[in-house]
Amino acid sequence: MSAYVGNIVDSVTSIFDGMAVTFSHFFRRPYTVQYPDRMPVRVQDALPYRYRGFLEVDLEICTGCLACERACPIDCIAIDVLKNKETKQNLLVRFDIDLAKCMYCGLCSEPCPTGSIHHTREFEGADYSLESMVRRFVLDPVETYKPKKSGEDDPAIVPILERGMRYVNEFAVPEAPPKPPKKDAAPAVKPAVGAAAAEGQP
Amino acid sequence: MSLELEFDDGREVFATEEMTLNMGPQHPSTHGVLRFIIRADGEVMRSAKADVGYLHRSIEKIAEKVGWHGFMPYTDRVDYVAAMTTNQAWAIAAEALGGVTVPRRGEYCRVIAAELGRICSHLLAAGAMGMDIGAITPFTHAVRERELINDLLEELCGARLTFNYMRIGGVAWDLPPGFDAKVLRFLNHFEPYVDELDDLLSNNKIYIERLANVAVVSRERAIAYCLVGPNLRASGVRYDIRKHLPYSVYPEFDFEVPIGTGRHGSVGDCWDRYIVRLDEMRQSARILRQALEGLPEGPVIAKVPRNYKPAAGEVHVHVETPRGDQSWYVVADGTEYPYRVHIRTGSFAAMSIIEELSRGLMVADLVALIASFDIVAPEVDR
Amino acid sequence: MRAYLDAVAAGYPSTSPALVYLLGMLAFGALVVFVFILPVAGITSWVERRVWARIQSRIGPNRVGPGGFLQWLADGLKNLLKEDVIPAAVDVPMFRLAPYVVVAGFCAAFVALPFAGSLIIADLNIGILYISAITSLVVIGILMAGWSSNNKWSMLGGIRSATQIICYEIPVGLSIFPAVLLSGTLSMQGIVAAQGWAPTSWHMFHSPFAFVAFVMFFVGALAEGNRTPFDLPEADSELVAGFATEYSGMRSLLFFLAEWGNLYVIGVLVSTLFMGGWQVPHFTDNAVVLTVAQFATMFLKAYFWVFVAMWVRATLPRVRVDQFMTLCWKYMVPIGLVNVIGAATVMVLLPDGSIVLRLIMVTVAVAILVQFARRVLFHLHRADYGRLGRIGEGAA
Amino acid sequence: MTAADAMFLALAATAVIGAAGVAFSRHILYSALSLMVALFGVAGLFVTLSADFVAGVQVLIYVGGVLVITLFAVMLTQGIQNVEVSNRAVGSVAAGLLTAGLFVVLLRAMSSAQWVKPPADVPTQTSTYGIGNALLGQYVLPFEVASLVLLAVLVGAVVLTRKETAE
Amino acid sequence: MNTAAIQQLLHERFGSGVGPVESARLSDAVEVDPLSVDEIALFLRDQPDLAFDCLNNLSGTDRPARGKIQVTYELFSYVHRHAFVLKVDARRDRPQVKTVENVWPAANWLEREVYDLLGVVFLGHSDLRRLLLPDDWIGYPLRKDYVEAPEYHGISTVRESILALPERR
Amino acid sequence: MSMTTVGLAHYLVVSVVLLCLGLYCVLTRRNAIGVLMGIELILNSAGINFVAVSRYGSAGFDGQVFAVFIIMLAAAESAIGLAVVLGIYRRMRAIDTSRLTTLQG
Amino acid sequence: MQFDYANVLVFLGLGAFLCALMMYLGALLRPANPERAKLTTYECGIEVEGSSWINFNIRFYVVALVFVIFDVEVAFVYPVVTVFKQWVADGHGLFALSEIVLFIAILVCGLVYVWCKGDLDWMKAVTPSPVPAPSSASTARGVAPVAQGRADVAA
Amino acid sequence: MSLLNTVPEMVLTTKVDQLLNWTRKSSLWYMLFGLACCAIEMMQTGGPRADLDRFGMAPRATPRVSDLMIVAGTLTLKMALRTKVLYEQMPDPKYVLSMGSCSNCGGLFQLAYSVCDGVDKVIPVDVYVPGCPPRPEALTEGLMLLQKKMMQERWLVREPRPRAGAARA
Ligand code: SF4
Ligand code: SF4
Ligand code: SF4
Repeated sequence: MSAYVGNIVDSVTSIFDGMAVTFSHFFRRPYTVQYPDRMPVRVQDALPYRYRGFLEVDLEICTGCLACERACPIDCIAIDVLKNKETKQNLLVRFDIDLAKCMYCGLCSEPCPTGSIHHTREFEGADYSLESMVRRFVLDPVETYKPKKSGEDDPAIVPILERGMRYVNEFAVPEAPPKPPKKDAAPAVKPAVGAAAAEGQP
Repeated sequence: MSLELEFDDGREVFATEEMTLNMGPQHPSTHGVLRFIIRADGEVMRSAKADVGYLHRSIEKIAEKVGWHGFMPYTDRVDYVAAMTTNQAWAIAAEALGGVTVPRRGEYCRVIAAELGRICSHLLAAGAMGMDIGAITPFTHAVRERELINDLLEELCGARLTFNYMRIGGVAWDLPPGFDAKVLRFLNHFEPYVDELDDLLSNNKIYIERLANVAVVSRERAIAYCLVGPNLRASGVRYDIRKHLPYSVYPEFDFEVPIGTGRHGSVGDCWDRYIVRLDEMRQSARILRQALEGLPEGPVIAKVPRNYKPAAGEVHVHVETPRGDQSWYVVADGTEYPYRVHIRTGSFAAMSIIEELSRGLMVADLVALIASFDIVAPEVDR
Repeated sequence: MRAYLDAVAAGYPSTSPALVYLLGMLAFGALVVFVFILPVAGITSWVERRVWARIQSRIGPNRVGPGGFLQWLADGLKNLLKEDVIPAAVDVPMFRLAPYVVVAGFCAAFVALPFAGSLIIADLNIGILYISAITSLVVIGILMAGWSSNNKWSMLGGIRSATQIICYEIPVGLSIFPAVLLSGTLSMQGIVAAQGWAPTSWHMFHSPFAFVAFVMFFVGALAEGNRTPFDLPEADSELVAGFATEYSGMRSLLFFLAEWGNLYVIGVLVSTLFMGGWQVPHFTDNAVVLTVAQFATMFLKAYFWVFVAMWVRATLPRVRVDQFMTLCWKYMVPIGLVNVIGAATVMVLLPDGSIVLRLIMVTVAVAILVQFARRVLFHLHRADYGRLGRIGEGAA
Repeated sequence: MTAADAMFLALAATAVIGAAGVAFSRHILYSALSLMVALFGVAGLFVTLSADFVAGVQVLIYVGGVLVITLFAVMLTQGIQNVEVSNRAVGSVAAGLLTAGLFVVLLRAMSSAQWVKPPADVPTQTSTYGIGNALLGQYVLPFEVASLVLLAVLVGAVVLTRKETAE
Repeated sequence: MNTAAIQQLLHERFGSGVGPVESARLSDAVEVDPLSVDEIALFLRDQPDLAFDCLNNLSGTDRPARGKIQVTYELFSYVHRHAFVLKVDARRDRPQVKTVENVWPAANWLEREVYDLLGVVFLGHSDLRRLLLPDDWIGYPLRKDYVEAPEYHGISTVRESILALPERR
Repeated sequence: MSMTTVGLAHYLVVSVVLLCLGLYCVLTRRNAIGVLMGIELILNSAGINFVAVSRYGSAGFDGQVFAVFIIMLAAAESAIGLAVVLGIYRRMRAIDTSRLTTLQG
Repeated sequence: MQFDYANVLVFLGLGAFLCALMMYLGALLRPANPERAKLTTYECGIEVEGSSWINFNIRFYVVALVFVIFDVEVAFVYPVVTVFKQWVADGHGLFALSEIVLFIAILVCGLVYVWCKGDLDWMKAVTPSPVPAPSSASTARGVAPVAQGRADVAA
Repeated sequence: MSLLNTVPEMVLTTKVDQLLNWTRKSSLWYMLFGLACCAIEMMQTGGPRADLDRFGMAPRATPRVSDLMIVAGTLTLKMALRTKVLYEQMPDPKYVLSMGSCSNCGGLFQLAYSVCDGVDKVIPVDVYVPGCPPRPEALTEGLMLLQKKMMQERWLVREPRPRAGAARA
């Protein structure tokens, strides 16, 4: 008999508490991000720097070393490099990436010496056909980039290379860590973070 | 198919006819593509035979084709719910064969990532458990918490699910600036959430009634069927690879290994399996706090040639994934490609016991049973 | 309504009154069915999705029309456009007929629902008995649907559903008795009239037995309406979509229509039997205003229970098939029987009722509510989600 | 013809058509569903006889109870759904003749009995009260006995069904 | 107990059916006769000081160079918390190994998997069917010389890379 | 029988029709469940009789009470009947009344 | 009164009409491509084996039987509780009460009987102990491991 | 009986068409058809963060009431045949959205022997969403694209172009 009553009491109290939990959600903010249109910022802009979205190639700084093509485990990068007989320059005649097949693993951008091939924070690429998902970066053959010993000075390329190197620097380097993580960097970007963390202590 | 006994004179004795039901491969509660061929007498099952392989993606064979580095993203797909630990297992195996030592900071990064992944996975398991029992809200709440972890991991490695974070020799990216503060903030939020989940779901009488005493796995059966991880611990075996066969830097952390106690029924029932996971989330949070505190400085990855060619040898690696001891058997023959990779996963073992456990359960219990084992289809099929 | 039609008939002495009645009834009925039942059922589906979403930290349908309000219309029209698949293996006549039976059975329940003092289609003498009787049509319809689909999930779902509905008819019937005892009539208007607008004069606060009956009625009604925690027939995670698995497009929507509409019926019944129905203080002599107020009161009370049902659905897990049997036969039926006797005994002991008892009951109810509010605050305090950043907020 | 007559005719037709469906359907489930129609017709007839409570009970018990268990029983004993109408014991022709004979005899007896009386006043009070008072007053013994009968039936039916499960 | 000691024990008990300790780098194993592996397994499980109550892993490796398919058993004892690796070599053209399903139920599926992917027949197995691949699959994919069939039930298994398609932009 | 106002006779005719159809059903059905349904029809016709006669005879409620009792009996009868049917069925796997006789003893 | 009930008919009709209207409107607008494959029975993507028109578990039936009896009881009690208030007012409350109690008490005996005999349990095994009841010979073999599992728990 | 594609082009009918298309796009019920990793993202898309319910998209358990099949994950050959069955059991008008590299073209599992390289080998696909897995927003974007496609379809208006359902066959 006591088990009988106990069951009833248990049910009632536990359901009561569960209902209180769910009811409290009426007073909490929904967590939804209203994606396409009702957002304070574009999703792309809110994504972290390391986000592995669609691949992009800055042909200006691609050395044509094929490291990325070799690194890709599933061959979804196709690069054709021709040697220009006259100028002794390498010509990039084809740089295609199959975004439909790519697994966004980032293995290709890791060995890239200049950060030419890199993941963007772009992810919107739905389409009605697969063919349109091949990104063909080389429209007209371009010369490959040759790193200069003295450092880059072409003002058109400097910012691109800087971006590329910043990307490369994100990857962990075995011998010397790129830079010790700046503890104070976070509040600079997001002032809310530190304060909220302090507040968040129960 | 009917089960009919016959009288001597050929007349048949009444028996309710047996119904053969197919649950899956497309079924809301089979957690991916599993199929159960249920022979049921009304609501009570005579047996539920599992038919797996609907997600057999030949990952083991691919390993022989893509090389040591290139296989890393595939390990993400072995157990996509907690890719970090599988990453880690592969990294450990390859490192062992190639004699690479991971820098301490790298190990810490791995632990942080892996424990976040473990919480992520257990959240899904607990939520899915609720959903299969019919409570959808805990599931969405769990998904919400997962999103927070996904955000963290995304910041760490750029992907939400298929992390490909670890590399042979360490990890690919150091912790981003301010990451530890964010993790702490998350933990401060998360630990009360687990308590809330208790109030919402675990202590609910209906929920307990649905799970307690259902599909009890005894200690001996669990071991004989090679159940691992939370499923094994729920049966009362205190065994956790992180503690008892330690790898990485786990010995430096202080944490407990929760086991099933049979609080509402017998040891090893569905409810125990559920609550063990909840407790493990708390322990993971504990490890995370310690790891963030003791995070050493230094590089996160060792120097490993791009053309990685470990010498011939074979290795058995055990890693505690959220679904338990994942046992890797890796054979190297001195080339750039692994010679053989075999993964015995937690879900695989759990899946094989279901047929035996299902006898005499009800159809609804089967759903609870699958959920309580936290079976992830590709882990079974690879 | 009868009175109104009488008046109309008197206005047209040349036509046969029967014709007037018939046309009047058809007009009223069509009005109720198409202007009330359909939208209410539809809107209920929208509200349910919104409520549900809110509980789950989501937003829910908010794009289709203002605030997503037209979602139900879109769903309905969309399903008109869906192909009507009648699988080859089904028993065609029965497969087609089943939704008719279910919807007809559910619509018929509206005949006896008191919306306001003068708004009732027909105040049947056996009102509440009629409603419990006519809903058995739904059982038959569900059995037909489940069987005729020739699908194992449908079959299991149909039989589970039927078993469940019929079983819970017993505790529901038993928990109706205290209300009937107190009112001394089966007529719905009679039951409402036996209560007052003030909570102290509601049946649910008459005695502890009445209160238990009230709780039981609600639980039992949820079970009869196949609502969580008793939604076994449609248990997605087990039975795919239960008896409606093979139904596509409009046909399946008709079942859902009945389900959502039924929710409202449950709400009205709970309010009528235990919460004073449409009773409002007699604040004006204007009959129209009074009727509107009564209607609004009733609607809100009923909708409150609809809301509670949604809320329960978002909270609780589902019971298992043997557990709902246990719950029904081992808990609710015995308690219901005791309850009937208890309520009758209280009536014999206190023939005129006791205001003290009623006040105590009200106080207890208030105490429960206060405790509930405290728990809600506790949960809110424990997990403060407002502090967590979301994507797009403050990110670089 | 008054509205009441029309109503009566409609309901009577419903009842008779339903009953005919029960008798002549080839499929036992269709018989059961026809039975539902017939039961509703009869319930309607009860209403026209001012016996609304009886009508309610008719629907509640017959449709909600008896018919459901009948359907259950039919579904429980599938595989014999299609029963030929021919019966080795009594062929349909013989049965038809027999029943037709009975029908004629009964009609004759009825019309010769001359017992049709003018209708009494329609009771103003709902029949529920009348039946309730009767059950507590005049028929209190049958009322209690009914409960005993139900008890017996409950035990008996359950025992009869249970044997199988024990096997 | 380490591998050598266990090998000693086994050798004492089963004699020639048990090979010497076979040391690959990082892992020691004992090779035994494929047709008596079940008895050895039973012994390993029931001997109190061994008590290998758990078959942790069972995998097959195709070694065409040696004409063998090697089946590897990794055992673990929850009682003593020690592990042991057992290996059997089956002939590649007619791979047959005794089942250990009766010793460790976990072997049921693991053996089915090996059968499915490598074609090793486990004698005495209660339900030796394909596990992962469809029943009508041809060939054993984890063998080194496996070639993919061009189509399965009318679904071709090769896909042109769209990178190779002519320019369409 | 005039068609102008509905009287007792009309009800009795309906009742007789139902009775005959029920009887026909009982006689011809080989399926025991069908037979039970026939019996239910017969009981229903009896119910109509009771109510009609009491309605047109006296103003009391005796007929209605009887009708309620009949409904109760019908329910009881079908409960027992169906249980028996199931009992037979489990012996023979077919509810065929014509085979009942052959299996006596 | 009959007018009131005519409304019931009207509503039943309107309900059916509602369905018919919906289906008709749909028929105007919806496509119809019944293909053979589309009309196969859904079973989670697997080709169906056998018809589902087979016998289901008798458990449901037992429950339905119990239900019918109680349904009748409820029907009987309805008129009695309706007049109860009147009887109380007339001062015969105690008598009426005792009648009701007696009536219910007799039926409670039935309930107690089926309860004790376990007819209300779905499976006698699930709730208290995990051993499934062998409902036919074929499961007897299957029971063993689970039973063994339970023994282990006890040990 | 059907008015489909019977009415000559008029302003009114075009408007009605738009209305009908609007209802269809606003109530896109998708079948729960998670295959692999992408299924998790699909789930999260239905979850609190992305909340597909906002657009009236709700998951359904059975194909009979679904408008859309989101093929989320790796389609193995074993599953491909089932997928076809399920697709065929959906009532018209029906759509298929291929989510993720695997179902687009096999993706990283083109190397595998047991994977069907692309769901379009078995069923017609309306929209492809790249990603591995596509993040919830990407899936949402794909669904928006599908909605765009739905808005362009004709119902009442007679037009030479066959309807989408037929065209895809
Ligand atoms: S991200 Fe990975 S799959 Fe994609 S191109 Fe780069 S290496 Fe290849
Ligand atoms: S993108 Fe980078 S890795 Fe690839 S070819 Fe150019 S420079 Fe080399
Ligand atoms: S596309 Fe990528 S994430 Fe999606 S199922 Fe395939 S491997 Fe998994």
